[in-house]
Amino acid sequence: MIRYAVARVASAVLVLLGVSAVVFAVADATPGDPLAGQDTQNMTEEQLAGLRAAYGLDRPPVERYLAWLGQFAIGNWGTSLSGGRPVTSLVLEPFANTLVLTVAAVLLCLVFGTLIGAVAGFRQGSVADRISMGVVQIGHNAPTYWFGVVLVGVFALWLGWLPASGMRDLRGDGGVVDLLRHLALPAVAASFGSMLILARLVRSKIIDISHADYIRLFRSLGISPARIRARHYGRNTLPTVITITGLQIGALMSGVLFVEKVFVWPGIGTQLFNAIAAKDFLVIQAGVMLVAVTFVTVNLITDLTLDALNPRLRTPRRTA
Amino acid sequence: MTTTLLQVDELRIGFRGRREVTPVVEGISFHVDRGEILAIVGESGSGKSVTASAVLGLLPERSSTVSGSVRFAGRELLGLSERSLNTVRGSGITMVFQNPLTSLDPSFRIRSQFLEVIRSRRGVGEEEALAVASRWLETVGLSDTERVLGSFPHELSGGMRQRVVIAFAAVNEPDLIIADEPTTALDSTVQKQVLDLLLSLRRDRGLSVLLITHDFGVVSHTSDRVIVMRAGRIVESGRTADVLADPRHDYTRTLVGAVPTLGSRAAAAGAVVSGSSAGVTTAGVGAGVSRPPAGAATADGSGADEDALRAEHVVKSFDVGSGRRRRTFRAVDDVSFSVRRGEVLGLIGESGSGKSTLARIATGLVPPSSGSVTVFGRSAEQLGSAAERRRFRRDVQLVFQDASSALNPRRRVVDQIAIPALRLGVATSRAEAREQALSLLESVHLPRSMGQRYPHELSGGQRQRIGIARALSARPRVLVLDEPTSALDASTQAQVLRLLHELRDELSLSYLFISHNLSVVESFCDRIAVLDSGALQEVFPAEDLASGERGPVTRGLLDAVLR
Amino acid sequence: MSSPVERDIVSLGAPAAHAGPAALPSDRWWQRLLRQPWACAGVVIVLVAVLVSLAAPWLAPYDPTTGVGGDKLLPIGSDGHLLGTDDIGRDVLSRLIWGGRTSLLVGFLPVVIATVLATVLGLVAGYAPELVSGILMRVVDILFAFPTVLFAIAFAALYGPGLWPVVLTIILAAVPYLTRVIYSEVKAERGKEYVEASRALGASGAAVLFREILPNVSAPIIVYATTWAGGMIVFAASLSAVGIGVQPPTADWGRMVADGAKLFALGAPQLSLLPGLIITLVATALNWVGDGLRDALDPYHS
Amino acid sequence: ACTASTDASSTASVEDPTVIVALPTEPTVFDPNRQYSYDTFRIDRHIYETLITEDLSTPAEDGTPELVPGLAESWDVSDDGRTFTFHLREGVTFSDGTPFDAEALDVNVRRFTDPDFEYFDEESQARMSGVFATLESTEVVDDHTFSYTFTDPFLAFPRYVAQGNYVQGVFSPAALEEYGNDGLADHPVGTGPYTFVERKANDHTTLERNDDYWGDAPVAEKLIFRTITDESARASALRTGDVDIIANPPADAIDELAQSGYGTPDNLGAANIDFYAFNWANEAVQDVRVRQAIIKAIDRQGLVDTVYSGHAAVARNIYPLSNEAFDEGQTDADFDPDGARALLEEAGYEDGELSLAISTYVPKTAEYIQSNLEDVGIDVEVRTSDWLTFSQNIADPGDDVALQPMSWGLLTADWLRVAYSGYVTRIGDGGQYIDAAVPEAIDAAAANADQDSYVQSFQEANQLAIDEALWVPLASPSVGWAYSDRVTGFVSPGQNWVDLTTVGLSE
Ligand SMILES: Nc1ncnc2c1ncn2[C@@H]1O[C@H](COP(=O)(O)OP(=O)(O)OP(=O)(O)O)[C@@H](O)[C@H]1O
Ligand SMILES: Nc1ncnc2c1ncn2[C@@H]1O[C@H](COP(=O)(O)OP(=O)(O)OP(=O)(O)O)[C@@H](O)[C@H]1O
Ligand SMILES: [Mg+2]
Ligand SMILES: [Mg+2]
Repeated sequence: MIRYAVARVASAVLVLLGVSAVVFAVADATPGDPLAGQDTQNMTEEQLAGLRAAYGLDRPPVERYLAWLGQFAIGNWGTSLSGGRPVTSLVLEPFANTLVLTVAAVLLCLVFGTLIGAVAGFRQGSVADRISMGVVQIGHNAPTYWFGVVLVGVFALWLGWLPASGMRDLRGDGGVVDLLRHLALPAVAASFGSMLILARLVRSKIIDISHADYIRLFRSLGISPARIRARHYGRNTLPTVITITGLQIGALMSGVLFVEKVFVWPGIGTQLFNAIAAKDFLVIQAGVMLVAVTFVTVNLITDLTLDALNPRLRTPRRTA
Repeated sequence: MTTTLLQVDELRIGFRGRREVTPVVEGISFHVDRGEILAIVGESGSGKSVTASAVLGLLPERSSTVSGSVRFAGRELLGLSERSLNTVRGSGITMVFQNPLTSLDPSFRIRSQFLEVIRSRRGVGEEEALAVASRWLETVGLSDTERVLGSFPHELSGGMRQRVVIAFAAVNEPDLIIADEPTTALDSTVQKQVLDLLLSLRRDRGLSVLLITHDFGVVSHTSDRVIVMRAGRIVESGRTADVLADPRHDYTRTLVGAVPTLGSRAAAAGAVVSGSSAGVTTAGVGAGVSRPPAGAATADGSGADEDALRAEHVVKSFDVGSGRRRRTFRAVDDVSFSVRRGEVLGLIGESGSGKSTLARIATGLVPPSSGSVTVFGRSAEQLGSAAERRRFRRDVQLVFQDASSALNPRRRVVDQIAIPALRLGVATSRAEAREQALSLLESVHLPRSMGQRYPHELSGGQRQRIGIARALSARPRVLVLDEPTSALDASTQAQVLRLLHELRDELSLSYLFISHNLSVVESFCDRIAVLDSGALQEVFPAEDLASGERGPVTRGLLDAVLR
Repeated sequence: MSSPVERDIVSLGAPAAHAGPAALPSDRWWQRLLRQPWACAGVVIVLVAVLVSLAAPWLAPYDPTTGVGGDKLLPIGSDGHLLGTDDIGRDVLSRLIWGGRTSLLVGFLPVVIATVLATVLGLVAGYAPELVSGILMRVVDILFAFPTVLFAIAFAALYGPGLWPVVLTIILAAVPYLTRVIYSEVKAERGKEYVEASRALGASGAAVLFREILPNVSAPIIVYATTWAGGMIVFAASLSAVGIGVQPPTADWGRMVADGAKLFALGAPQLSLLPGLIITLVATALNWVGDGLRDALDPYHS
Repeated sequence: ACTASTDASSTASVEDPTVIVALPTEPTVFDPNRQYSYDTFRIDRHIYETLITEDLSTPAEDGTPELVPGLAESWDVSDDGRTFTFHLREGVTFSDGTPFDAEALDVNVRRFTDPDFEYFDEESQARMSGVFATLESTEVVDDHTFSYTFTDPFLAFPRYVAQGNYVQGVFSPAALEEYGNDGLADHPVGTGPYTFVERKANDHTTLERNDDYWGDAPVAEKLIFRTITDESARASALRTGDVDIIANPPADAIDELAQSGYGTPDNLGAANIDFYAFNWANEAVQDVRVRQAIIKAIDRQGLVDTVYSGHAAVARNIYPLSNEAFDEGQTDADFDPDGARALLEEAGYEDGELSLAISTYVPKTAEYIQSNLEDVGIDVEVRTSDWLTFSQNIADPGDDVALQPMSWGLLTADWLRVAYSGYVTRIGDGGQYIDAAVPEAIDAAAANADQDSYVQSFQEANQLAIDEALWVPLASPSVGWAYSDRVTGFVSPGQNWVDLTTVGLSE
């Protein structure tokens, strides 16, 4: 187990290298000039060439990549192509903001997705099942952008309970309550996308488990239904919940772009999107690396947890 | 005051098909008095387990229909809500299910499951509960309580799991235990221990037991009354001694007559082997293979190249426990033996002695930690090409002890058998494979219509026979059978054993036959090997089983056999 | 008294006559599917959506792509425009009828392709020796960590904006997710005894994976895939809202919602509500089909 | 709609208010020599000041904003129109305490002109070349006098000085020294009414009142600029009071906002004009008849009513309403589908024979025009992409693309020259397909050193451009604003940015 974990961590580093290379290659392969989007129409070719040289864009891609890698590894993330701000100031804080939103959304998704899935699994076809599933279905299948606009319309504009946008009240001093108020709508909008997946898979798993002999045994021994659910269903659905949650952290991180847009959340999605379109390599690389580190970490934790949870993998497998 | 504890009246159970409800229990009535042990015997598939489940309201709600009346201590149980039933379950009635191997939650260690059971009915602390658990494990003959408690279910042998479940059922001192074949995976010593436990509970606490079993030894040793079921009906009932001594109904007579008895090897074997094979088709199995030279089966001195299966210095160890409690456990310890062509080698030994592990190694499913296994000179570990591998797989087959788990839950019975046959090249077309599969079903005494079912729609004995049919469909040359008839009633068992016998004679098959049932082993096997704590104790001709000069383990097992 | 053998012969016929549900003609999965009302409703809704989309040229009363400036933002129930017109005067009903073509394509096709790919990957990775599965899953991890939008933009840049970049993007986005789900299911399944049994019965690695394990992990695959499909109609719309997907003036449900959202609070909520409801309905119907299929393939479900 | 000013007198005003403004795009960098995008200038014009500035206190209706003294109290233009001498304001210091004088200005200029200068910055040079390409020399005449000399007459220069991009806001030399060329962006120091406090990427920028400001003290204690790219989110933020002022409210929402009491001043005269530029590499549009037919085919009034919901003026030539050279009388062809068809036929295209593509990032307008063009038998494909992808391909969008939407504009008459080089010369080298008289006239106008006929000479050139149908002007949109009824002192001038020093809040 320990050896396996160490090997996994090592391979995670390789994955990150792979990601950075692929990102660089893809970004480089897409046609277009990083400078074209910058109101450079009035410049002459020499002026543009000067600008390009200033950014080091005249060097071959491999060289640029390796140079970047070396610098990145020692913490020097460079200066953005679109205007010369340090990359760190462009990506670190937005990334942290996205993490905040993602964590909030994952928590919501985890709690409600599991609950609703459980209700649907235990009470197949009941009113509670149909209603809760229905709500989640709508939340999931409604376009995020549209859903966001509606949420804002209802809770911010109509009821006036919550702010419509941003991450903090710029007039106040921005305590935790303020953050939570700003988080509420975007987190809900973001979580709906994944909640349905979790709910439906939990439902499916619970139906599977309900056929298991051990459930019948514990019922026959008079263990209370609540306890059987909490313990035996709970423990045996856990791998599913963990797998999906791990996955959805990824999905949420890459999916929040649209949520960030509607709710004006100052996150990495917007930043990345702009950087990608602007071919602002250094920002793309730094942003993607941050996201990738998160993904890889989450996947690693998921895999290790799953293995730890699988009794058959705890001791050497019979089918060694 | 009435002494009737459980009163079942006109119980009817059916399973919903697409259009109609198929009855499987057709109006049975019986009762269990306080402090009484009632045995139900009967044909495999006659509705025993279903009846037991119905009493506690544990049949699948969507697919089954139950009517009639089940009264426990004067209270009607049918139609009760899950919550009300829960007041009866656990403290009033508990149950030991027929299939102990899948009854435990695979995700929790035994300790944790045991504590849950104990503490659900008693407000005791963890410490105390643990003490209770250990005591009960010892009571059911699991002396290495530390290891058992720290194990996950899959780390225990079949018999060990069965005993854990029995301990679960008994620990909270219910009024009635419904025990569905509770000792099928137990060796005779432990079986006796467990049954004596029930008897003593009955004596000391007034426990009642509804005991479903195929084993007439168990019936006569334990029960006060017996009812005999067949095809969803009760065909006979009465005091145990009366029914056994003077069975009235034809079926009961067949059943009693089919019971092999220990020490009468020649007679029993003769009876089985000499029977005509009318009605039993071996077409799906033996077609086109010529008979081996006569006498090869029992000849003792054949050359080594005639060895069908050969194990040399086989060792298998497992890492068990976790953290500081981690240690290595030798489940099989330097075992060497061989099975000659056409020979039946019996393998007996206490529960947990390593028989199933050895069976897996012998069939090449699990590599030994050291040592080697060869089948007709080929080692499972050195199979190069796919063809070679397929050949090996065809040659040696295993009938799994845990018949249920070994069936793919999403595949209909006919395909469980047909697809491997097709894959191994035994059948050439799908239709042919299916036809063979269906006739194999008949060979193991199952109707062809069973082919359309899914595994979970079968009774325990039916599943077991599917496992046998499946292994036979490969037309193996060596067959390892791990408790192949433990869930079969005596007459079905006789049927199956006779089939195996015929196949051996016709095709010169070799068997490694694992069983707890010594009389079956004696009558069916040529030689017997005895395993104890992973090590081979002795190997001797079957005739010598009952003779005086057996080792202590064997003698222990023999002494405990219930007659 | 007769010998046991003779009596056995007698008893042989009996159980066959009794043995419970007799000769049930095996019902097919689709029969089981159609027997469930919700799944049935789902199938019908999806079918209707597909048929209407196919028949759009004959069904739609107007050209979905051209409008008349003067008739813009007509409300529902207007003369000649049953569902009104949009902000540049195009007939909403016609656009809805045509809109399914791209939306359904984008919702189904890439998900189907991704599911097949991911199933193979997940099965192999879940069953293969540690080294192979490690490498496979790390490659999947790389895909994972890659921002979907970057794919989208890259494809759009290489092949021009349109449907295909979106399809490719969705495939690449969906594969790592599905693969991981299947992978972890397979890992949980592979230790079970029936897998061992099938190996004993000579199943090759591929046979074990596809014939034995696959049916037993089909439930999460079906559920996951059908959930994705609905979401993808929406995702594609989001992509086209930033200029990567379907090109205007092509009618597309997702785009209609995105475009209409701006007018949501400004007196024309129907412009986004109608297509939004249709997407939700179709996606939900698909989920019903998914659940139904899951149950139909579940042998325990009668 | 102008409710704010009346309310201001009747309600008590908030002391030292914080005013929050939402802008539609993320500012680039607060480095006056590197920035581009007018949203950036909307913010940092409050930090950095220019030598000359525009009088933004007059509303758009009153026409082109006057040029007024900024950091220079006055300026002279030499008779040959090449040398501009600025008399700098005395007693001004940068917010870091550094005095502002001709030396400081010299550092500013040398940063983007003098390769030998320690802080010479290639990027700045490249960017500033948009205006300063013909700069010949500069001179520190004395402590408070500074002059620029250009190689050619450049009467547009003072107007450029007052405007946003490529023009110097003046930064503190000490800040450049301290933070270096790359650091200036995150540490902007100027002489303006506000000082920089913080900037959070994609979120907001905060400015604080400069208590040592030489001019009138600004009303608001703090200005916060938020980036809200999504237009309906911007409107929602205004409605919920998250922000006080929004730039570019969605056209659809303006009437609604006005009804609910928000200030929604139209400024149709702002510097922007929306038009379609031709891709001259497309064969069809190389024919002037096709270009004219396209202009005739488009119902611009309908477009303004539909797509702009009326919040724009129909544009009939390339000059936006507020441009100093704008003349209502200069119009291109009227809406005339039949005429368009006739022209197409003349050019050899039967109905449906001509097909072309529009590459765009604003699909709605494109869709509208698509249907207009299809009405006269032109088959149109619309290709939408996001802004950045779109802008990457402007110079070479592919030969089948005939039209691309543009949105830009300046208040100086020189805009015609900029537009010509930017949209005719650079996109497919259009000069070869048109009458050489047009570029000649434009060059002549640009070289005109006579103040009095300067504007007129551009108008003449513009007429030639109209005849040649060099572009398809569509609308002079309102680069509008909307603000809550608590906002006081807000004026929307005929320019893309506003002066926020007078803006406050009432209770
Ligand atoms: N879920 C089910 N659906 C349909 N038929 C079923 C189902 N469960 C059991 N049966 C059928 O009901 C009959 C009675 O089954 P039951 O398990 O009670 O048999 P049994 O008497 O316990 O047999 P055995 O001795 O083999 O365990 C069998 O024919 C079996 O095939
Ligand atoms: N995977 C495993 N991990 C740890 N211990 C194991 C494992 N499998 C088997 N054992 C242990 O090995 C011993 C032998 O088990 P095995 O199943 O071979 O017994 P058996 O002789 O078949 O018993 P029974 O008659 O009860 O079926 C048992 O003590 C069991 O706990
Ligand atoms: Mg049974
Ligand atoms: Mg065993």
